[in-house]
Amino acid sequence: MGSESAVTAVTHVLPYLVAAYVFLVGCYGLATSRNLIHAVGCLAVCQSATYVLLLAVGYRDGGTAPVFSDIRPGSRPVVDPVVQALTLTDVVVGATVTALLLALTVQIAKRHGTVDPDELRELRG
Amino acid sequence: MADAVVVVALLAVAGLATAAVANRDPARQALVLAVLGTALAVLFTVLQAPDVGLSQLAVGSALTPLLIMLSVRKVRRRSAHGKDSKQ
Amino acid sequence: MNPRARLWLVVLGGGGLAALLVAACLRLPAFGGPWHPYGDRAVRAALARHIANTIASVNFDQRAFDTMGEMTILFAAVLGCVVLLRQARDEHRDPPEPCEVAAPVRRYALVVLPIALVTGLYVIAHGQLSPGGGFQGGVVAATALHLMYLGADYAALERIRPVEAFEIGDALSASAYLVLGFAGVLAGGAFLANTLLPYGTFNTLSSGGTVPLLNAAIGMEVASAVVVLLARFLDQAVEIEEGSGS
Amino acid sequence: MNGWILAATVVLAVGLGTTLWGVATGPLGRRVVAQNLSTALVCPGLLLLSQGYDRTSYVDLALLLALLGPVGTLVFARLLADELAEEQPRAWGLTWAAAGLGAVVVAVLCAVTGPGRSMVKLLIVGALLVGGNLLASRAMSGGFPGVSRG
Amino acid sequence: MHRLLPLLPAVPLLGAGLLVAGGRHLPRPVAEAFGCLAAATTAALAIVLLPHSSPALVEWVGGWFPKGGESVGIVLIGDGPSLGMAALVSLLTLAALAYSWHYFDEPPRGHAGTFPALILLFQGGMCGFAVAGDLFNAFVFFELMSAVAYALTGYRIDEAKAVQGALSFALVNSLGAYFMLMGIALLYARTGELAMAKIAEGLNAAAGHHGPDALTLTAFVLVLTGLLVKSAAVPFQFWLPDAHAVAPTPVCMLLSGVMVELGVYGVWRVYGTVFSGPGGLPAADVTRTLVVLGVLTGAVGAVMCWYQRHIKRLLAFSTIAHTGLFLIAVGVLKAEADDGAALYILGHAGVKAALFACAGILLDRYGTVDEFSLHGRARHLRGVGATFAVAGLALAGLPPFGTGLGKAVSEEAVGAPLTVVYVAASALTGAAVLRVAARVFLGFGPRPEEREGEEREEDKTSGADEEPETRQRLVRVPRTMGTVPAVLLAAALAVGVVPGFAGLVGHAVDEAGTWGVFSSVHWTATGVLLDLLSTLLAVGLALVAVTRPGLLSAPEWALPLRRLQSGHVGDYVAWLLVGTTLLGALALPAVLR
Repeated sequence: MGSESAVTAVTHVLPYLVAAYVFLVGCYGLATSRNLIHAVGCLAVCQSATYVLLLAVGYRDGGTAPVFSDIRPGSRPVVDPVVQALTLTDVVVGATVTALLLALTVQIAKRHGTVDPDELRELRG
Repeated sequence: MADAVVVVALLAVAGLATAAVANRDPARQALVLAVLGTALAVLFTVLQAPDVGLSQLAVGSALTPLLIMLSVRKVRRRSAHGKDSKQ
Repeated sequence: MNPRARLWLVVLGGGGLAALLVAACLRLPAFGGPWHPYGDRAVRAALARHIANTIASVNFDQRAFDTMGEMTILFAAVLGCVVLLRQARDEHRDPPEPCEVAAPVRRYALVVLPIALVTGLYVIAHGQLSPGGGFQGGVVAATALHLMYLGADYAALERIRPVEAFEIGDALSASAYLVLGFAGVLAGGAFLANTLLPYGTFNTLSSGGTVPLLNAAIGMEVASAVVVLLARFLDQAVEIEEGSGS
Repeated sequence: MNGWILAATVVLAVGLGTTLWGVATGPLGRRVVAQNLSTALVCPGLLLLSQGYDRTSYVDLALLLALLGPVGTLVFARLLADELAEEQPRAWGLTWAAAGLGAVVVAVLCAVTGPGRSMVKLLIVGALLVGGNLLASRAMSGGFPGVSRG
Repeated sequence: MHRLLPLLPAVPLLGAGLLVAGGRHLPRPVAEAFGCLAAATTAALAIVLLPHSSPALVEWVGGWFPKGGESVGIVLIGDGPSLGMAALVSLLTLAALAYSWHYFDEPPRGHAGTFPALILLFQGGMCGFAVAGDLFNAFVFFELMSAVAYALTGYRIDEAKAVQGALSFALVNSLGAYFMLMGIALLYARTGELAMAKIAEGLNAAAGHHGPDALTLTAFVLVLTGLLVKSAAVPFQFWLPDAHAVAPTPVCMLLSGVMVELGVYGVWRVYGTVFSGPGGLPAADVTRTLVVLGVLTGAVGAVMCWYQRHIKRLLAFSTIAHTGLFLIAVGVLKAEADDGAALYILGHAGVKAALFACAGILLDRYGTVDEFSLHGRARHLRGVGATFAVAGLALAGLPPFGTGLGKAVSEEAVGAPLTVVYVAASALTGAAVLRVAARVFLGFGPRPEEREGEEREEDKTSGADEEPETRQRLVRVPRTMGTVPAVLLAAALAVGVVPGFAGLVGHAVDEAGTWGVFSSVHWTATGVLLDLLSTLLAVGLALVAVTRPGLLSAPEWALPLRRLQSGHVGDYVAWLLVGTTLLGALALPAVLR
């Protein structure tokens, strides 16, 4: 196996591995966070992993966007439009959920006087 | 070799994601998240998804940082307010 | 649980998850592969309906039902934020002091505001032709209004932004999307069927049947929703104070 | 692979690399500068990519970034005004270098595309990018003097 | 008729949109009546469609009917279970709206339509999830119902516990949803399709003779994680008591009554449609995974339920215990067990919603839901007390309630060893409710004493100082609030007694299932005896607990279990990761063969 095929093998899975890594990093940050706003940010990181995975799945070598305002249909190979639509949905969902979570965090800061999950001493048992 | 730019964008996203998790102060994290949004937009462009790139730019570079920074400001102002009243 | 125990759990659980994900990644089709059956069908379907931007066709025609759900999530989240960030019983409003802004920043904001607004509308209008659409353009247009806050102060922003009107606009445009869906059923076809209007000429603003209408409804919905969302957060960050007054 | 994409790769690698390093470490002021630079460096990269892929419609991305990037920086400058007032972050050398890069890229692309609608769009992007970038730097180093609350 | 399927989510969503647009200028009764109307229309629609669901209604939204077997659109499935779930959701929504009629304090002022609009959005999300036949579309509606549920849970922003519970709920469930989305992306990469039936075909084609591989396993685990987080299976369950104990009562009725069960329904639907073929997961491995989790869930839920004194929290844990029982029934992959689970879910929804409604009345009348401090205080609320006690008996499985029938049918299907779990979990949760009824409404037994010595962390969730949800404390119970639980209980009874109903449900579930078997569903002597056994056990336990409190107080070994419920969102996320790993480990033999 030459070094060139090793490189190809890496580029064949690298995007997926990056998505997996970003997802895991986000989960780690969420579990160990000491600040709820930071935790919400980590959740956003987790979500960006889903964007990367979806778009990586839909990519086609040498393809271009399936948008035919400036190219003739059929003149070039195109990538998968469906994953792009899914990701678009996902981006909007992510932004709105982030807003909701931040709204709850603001209220927690008001009612508990802290946003450190270690100091939230209710709801035990 | 055409993949070089994809690899660059992927590594940038991975690095920025790590930085976003590692920076525990929310204001600093918001800065990293803003740059992460830009890097994701680049990645989406090189993956030939300009539509997604546009929405990521719109959401990631101004909206999300603004929301986070407003929350940070509210939370900080609260704690500052609390300290004042204790004194 | 103490942080140490939690870290062990994270290592255990994360390790397992990492193993699963890596094993799955190695079995995925190679990155950049040529096999995208659904994608190829979607491109053909978009061209058949004279829509230049396939993503817009998937979003507003082929999978318009997903977009309906997504739009409703945005609508629900805004309604949720209105509820969650309302003025609590023990709070009062305290109008913020005017703020000084350096002259160049003020000029920049005032110049860029109209440009950003026009760009937002342009991105919405060209949704079914070039990259962009209701979501992207709506966010840009809404963000543009908030240049008023950056270039002047909160009072200036409040003058150009009647939140109530935007709340109603948000609800009305969300309803408009749904009504367009119902129109398909009333016309004897399927829900959200794109068969009511002619498909027009390829690569023009009026092409694609109901796609431009749904796109416009989404654009208005997103713009209003983002304005209301930011208004609630700005209220909290700038205006609403705790205690019964100081 | 063509020269444009190669150039974009280099610009993006350098740009994202330096901003990653800048935004993740050091004092707050430096991080805001890095965030501002990310716009200034990535935007030319996007323009080059659009040329490299031979897709004029991709220019919209650069337009949006040139428009919203500085707005994002202004948000940080406004809401972190108290912290930044102590640091007065300045990096005029870097800022001008980035602005110069943007100007050069826009000029080269204009020369390649020739007169027409695309050229107007490119010029708008260039103006927004350079103007926004310089202005945002100005705002960071004291554009919001009297922000206590509001 | 299939044309009407998309209206199930669309009608309530449009109702919500119009309510928000016009609600500002409407007086409250009009806004509430409009909300009820929209919910009732949807319910009527679902009920009208139900008789036509054999064979299943199939609708391609936007008229994208498949050409040559392939389509670019979204498919909706209207079979018995999906329409039944939609009908259940809609009827319970109607009950929740009726319960909150006029008395429920609904800020913000001047926005009369806000609360009914949120409830309608919740209904729309759940109906959409029920009829989804496309995996990504299911995810979208899953997110919709989650997002609305977060906002509704944190509705009372003046309460510290409410906002904290809502945030734990939101963070854990959002993360769960992203797990599901990762799984969907993997499935799309493998099969290039999103419709569930097409994904199954793709998996079968890809697997050939080799059976599932690591990718199928991971996708299965990830999708299942998202659904199990929603259905609060151990170890994903921590968010549920935190959220259900603090949410407004009408919302609790919906959360416990249907939302959690929709998670189980999702597991049934996704396994049955996507992973049950030769390219999916072998039955033995799925059974192992789901039954182990189900048994754990039932045990943990029942034990934790017994040791609560916060009444709403107690009910929340009993929901966890019953979800465990549903999971076991779904997990054994038998037609008869599916029928049992369906009946059990129907009966449980009525009973649990009635119990929450009664707890809400206590809260609004006395400003507390603490079993200890309420001791004997609610003697004169005879109607509410009777409803609460009967609902407790029904929860334990008293024949002829629908819960009893569902339990009996499930027990018969799952076999002897697992029957023990059913009897124990239903007896223990029923006993906890009966104990509360005896103490609060009858004043039986000695007044429970606060624990001596140092105050434990666990005592902070006593429920002693909660804000009533009405504008002022109720002096007498309004007719709407009193009637709703009684009607719900009657509905749960009807599930068990109306002749032929159980058979209809069973037939519809079997037809939609993948087993190709039709079983007959009816009361059997063994089933009735087992039901009576668990009811008697429940009554006995409750009596002992009330008269001799020392005998059954929390032993030391139960404390660590209670400590795990730490209220710390980081812990919950860590458990989520462990749970995913556990799922992977339990299903691993599928790929080793």
